Amino acid sequence: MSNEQLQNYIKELVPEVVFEENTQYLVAVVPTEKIYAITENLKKNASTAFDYMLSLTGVDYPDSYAVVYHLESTKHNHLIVLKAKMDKQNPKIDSVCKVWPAAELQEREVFDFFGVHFNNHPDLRRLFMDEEWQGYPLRKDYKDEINIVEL
Amino acid sequence: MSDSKIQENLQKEDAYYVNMGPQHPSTHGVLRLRVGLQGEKVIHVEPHCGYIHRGIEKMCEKDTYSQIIHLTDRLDYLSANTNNEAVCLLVENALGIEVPERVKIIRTILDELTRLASHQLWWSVMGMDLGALTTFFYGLRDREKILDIFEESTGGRLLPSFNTPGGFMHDIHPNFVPRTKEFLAYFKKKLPEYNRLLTGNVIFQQRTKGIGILSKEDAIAYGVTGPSGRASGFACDVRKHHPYSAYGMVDFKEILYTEGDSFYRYVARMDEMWESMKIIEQLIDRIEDGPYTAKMKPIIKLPAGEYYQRVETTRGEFGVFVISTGDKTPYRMKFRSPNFANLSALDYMSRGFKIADMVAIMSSLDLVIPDIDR
Amino acid sequence: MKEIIQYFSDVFHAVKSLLTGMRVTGYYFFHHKEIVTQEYPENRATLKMFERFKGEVLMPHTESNEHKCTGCGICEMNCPNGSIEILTTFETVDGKKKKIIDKHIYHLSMCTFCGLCVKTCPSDALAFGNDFEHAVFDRQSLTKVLNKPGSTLNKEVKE
Amino acid sequence: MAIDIYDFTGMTSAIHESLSAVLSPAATTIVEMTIIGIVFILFYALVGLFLVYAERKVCAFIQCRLGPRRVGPRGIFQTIADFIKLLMKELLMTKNADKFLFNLAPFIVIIASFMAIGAMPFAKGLHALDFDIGILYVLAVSGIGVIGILLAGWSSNNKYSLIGALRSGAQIVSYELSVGMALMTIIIFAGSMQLSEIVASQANGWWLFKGHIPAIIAFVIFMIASTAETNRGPFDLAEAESELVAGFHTEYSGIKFAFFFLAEYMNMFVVAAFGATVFLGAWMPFHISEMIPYAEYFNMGMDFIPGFIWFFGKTGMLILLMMWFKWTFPRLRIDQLLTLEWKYLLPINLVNIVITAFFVLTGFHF
Amino acid sequence: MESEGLILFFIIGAVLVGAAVAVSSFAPPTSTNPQKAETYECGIPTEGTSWLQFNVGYYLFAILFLIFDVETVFLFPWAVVMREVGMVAFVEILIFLTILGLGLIYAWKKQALKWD
Repeated sequence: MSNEQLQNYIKELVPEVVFEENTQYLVAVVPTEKIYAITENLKKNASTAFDYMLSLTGVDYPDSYAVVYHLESTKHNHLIVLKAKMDKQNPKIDSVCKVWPAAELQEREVFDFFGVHFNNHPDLRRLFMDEEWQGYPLRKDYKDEINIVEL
Repeated sequence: MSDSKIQENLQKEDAYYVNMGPQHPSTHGVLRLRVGLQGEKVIHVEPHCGYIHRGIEKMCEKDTYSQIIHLTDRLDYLSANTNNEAVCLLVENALGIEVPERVKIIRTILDELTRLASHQLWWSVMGMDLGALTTFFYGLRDREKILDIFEESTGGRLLPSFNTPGGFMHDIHPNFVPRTKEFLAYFKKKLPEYNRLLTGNVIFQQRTKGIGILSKEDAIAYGVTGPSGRASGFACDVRKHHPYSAYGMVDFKEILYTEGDSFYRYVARMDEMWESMKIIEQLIDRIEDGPYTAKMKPIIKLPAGEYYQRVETTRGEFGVFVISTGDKTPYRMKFRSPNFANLSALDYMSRGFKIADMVAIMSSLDLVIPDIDR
Repeated sequence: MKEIIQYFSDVFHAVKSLLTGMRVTGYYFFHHKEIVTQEYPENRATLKMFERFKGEVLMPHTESNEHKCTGCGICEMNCPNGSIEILTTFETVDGKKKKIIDKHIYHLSMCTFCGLCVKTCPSDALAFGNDFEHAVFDRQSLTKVLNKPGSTLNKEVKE
Repeated sequence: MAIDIYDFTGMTSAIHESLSAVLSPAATTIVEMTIIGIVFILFYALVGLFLVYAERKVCAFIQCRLGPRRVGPRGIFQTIADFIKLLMKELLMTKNADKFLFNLAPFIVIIASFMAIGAMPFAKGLHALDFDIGILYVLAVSGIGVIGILLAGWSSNNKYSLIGALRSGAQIVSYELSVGMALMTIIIFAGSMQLSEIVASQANGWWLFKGHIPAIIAFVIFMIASTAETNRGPFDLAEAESELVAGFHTEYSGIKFAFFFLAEYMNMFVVAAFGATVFLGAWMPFHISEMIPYAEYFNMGMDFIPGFIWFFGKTGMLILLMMWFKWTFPRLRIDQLLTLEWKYLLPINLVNIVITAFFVLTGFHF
Repeated sequence: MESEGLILFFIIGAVLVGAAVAVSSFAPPTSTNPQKAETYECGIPTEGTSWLQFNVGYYLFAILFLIFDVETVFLFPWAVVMREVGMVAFVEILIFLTILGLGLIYAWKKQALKWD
């Protein structure tokens, strides 16, 4: 599918979706509460078949936290970027582990660094930091006087 | 709960847990695996990462793009040059800079040399993990020659930090071409020896064939890329499907197998070494005189936006994701590391096999721990 | 019957593959010319590093104890780890106050040999040295002052 | 026939007679025992030190390295330096270990190898323990060593050690059979289990050559099985360092570790010496058939070489072979190890015994 | 010099180890640290007991070994006298080994030799 066809397909699937302009790949900002349904559909549907998740990234935007999914189809060779934004007070999103098992560790990483809570995740614990670690290091407002040395 | 789930939980209760790592000879670094065993049988593997987590992504947020290069060296230290290149390509693409063809060719040659060196080390260590200690020395002996090439041209053996946005730090050494040719001639004689010593060995084959089978669907779902993914039939070679640098100019084969067991992950890497040599041979005579870098501003500022650059490192697809606000430092930088995705499949692959097989599976995945922890 | 033939051919191939491997190792056992290791501390006299080897950052001085560092601070700014600190003083030449280098402090313990300081130096005052034997008992002694005491700025360097 | 120009029988009996001339029989025995004890301790230490050095050199040459070179000329004193270092290391014990068994294990391992070494015929007349069931004795005593390994693994209270110990148990239990059966072919040929008689029966040719194909098969099986019995690579599953860190001796430190290490080498010596005795005629020189012209001169030349040199030469060759195995092959997995024994070595061995018996019956051997 | 020799070798073995351990228990410098007495499990405190129940796979082989080892004991005396007794011994052992071999084949077919 070309980017336009993809755009139309997703627009049909979820009317609320917003597409960013002038981007490298097709970027769709999707409603957070529907992320599981959308991803599942995108994977199962034979005409999209996004079976390969390149990366799952957490981002701390000035106004919101976001999870960015880079998806590729090995069958059709098209690539799409999904973006789900959450408010800063209580970041919560559905886990996509059931769609791509690769997401399990990556979601743990995002939880570890951004404090984004993934619903239905089988084992949501800190991955890199200690279990007792306070705070979420990759947030922009994270302060650590001991370990982060400002040059 | 489904029946299989109950069964699994019962097994977990029955199991006893052994920690492999952080200080263990076969984890090649400081990865901790909590292995649930029943007798010798592995029923559950739980990776615990973070023992060498250095917060590189956080550090990148306050470094300029030229400074980030030296951090990417330290992700997957065995494909340092390729990691450097990923950031450089991202910056060049974002700024719309066309680098000279000479730079592209040299980058590709260095990439393939890195790949060869890394595969040699992997071969050495794979043999060692299976108990054949001699392979370790043979592999390192040959790798030394590549490191010499790197040292002579870039000044660094393992971590060259040679690429910069636009080109290179400085020009390659005049000895680069003859030395590389000499190495190729040498290694073509040594690679069959590897096969005689290890590949054909009946014990080795028994230890790896049919062990840790990963189907194509699972490989894609877990995002297992690189030779490990291609041994399962997952056509994921970025060099082939999204050519960068000079890969569009050369003819090479994407190694694909469908068996997906430890042995074919091994064979895929061995075949890749031949392909790498083929690529270098095609390019080595095409290095012409010319500038070693494109014209760059002293301070690089990426236009605001989000960029993603993928390259093929030795272990799979390496991705750099940058969100720029137009500043000289990135707003957010994320590295999609191949080892992290490969590690996630380890539990699935090693269930039901023996503890010795788990070691074989792990070394056939060729994990580099700093790349996982970042 | 077929199974029995298979059984013995398995044994035969197994033994053959083992002997092939033993031939490789046996070859090296008898050919001592193939030995590649060096006896490191003893071969110091003959050990030669490649000229570009990044062992440490140096500031080359001429015979008349002149260096090229103007104290501009570009290397300090470019260093990703803060391994370089530049302390400047003022010197009065011809009645004009002029900024010159006082101490070019280099923390070898923090250096990652990325080469940015050498590359970006506008007056080529820095270079890489080949020395790699940096082991010391005291971490403090890895902090070095690169400009030698009493050294002056080379006249040829433009401000 | 071997000419007895290097017969030690005279020497030993002379010592015995001169001692009993001045001492009472009981005192004579005690003095003799002391002499034998001191000689064997020295011999044991010397062989141990040499083997460790040899292994390091052999593996270095195989791996394109130089090996130890610093201590003494060509590093020959390296193992002595290592021994002193290990002696000066603190002995550690984990707090959960079974203290008595933990300390007992190195004793058992060393004593087992010591008792086996006593039965080796080093040269004519140099044979400390010559039982009429010599082969059975060596088999039995070398089997005791595994108890030490099992105890060491179990008493450490460490999971790696336990897995290693149990692996070693399964391994020895299996390979003991093959060693015994491989030796049985030679017992059938020689018609005796006394080591001195087996050696004597090889005066005009070693069983490896005299015994035809069955003896060669038995020899190959013996080498494989005994390598496995000594826990050496490629059968070093009990201490598989890539899986179990150090297996059964993970928790041992200092001199206690050194004894496990030493026992492995001494067991290797025992096995090689045993193989040399049974298959290659111990101190019997190499003779060629009288049919070949000038054979008698060649044979006389061979006789001129002292018996103990023959013995140590043969043993050394077998040890080299075992080292060569170790530094070439990857390690087997536990189930493959047992498959090799039960599906390959054991059936082949059973058939081989029948063939041997048939050969002996028909006189179809030299 | 038969049974007393056995005792002798037993004693010298014990003396060698005992002496070395004795020297090593007072000669080296010591330092006390509770960490040193921890069980080694790659730097992580071990979970649960290490004296645990183990897979039955090992025991099956131990039983098989027992069977075959007893047979070997029968074979050794036969092997010694084989040459003297002649044909009778050969036929007898043929029958004996056939039964033994059938037992092995039975175990093989029953997957008893397959490790799980």
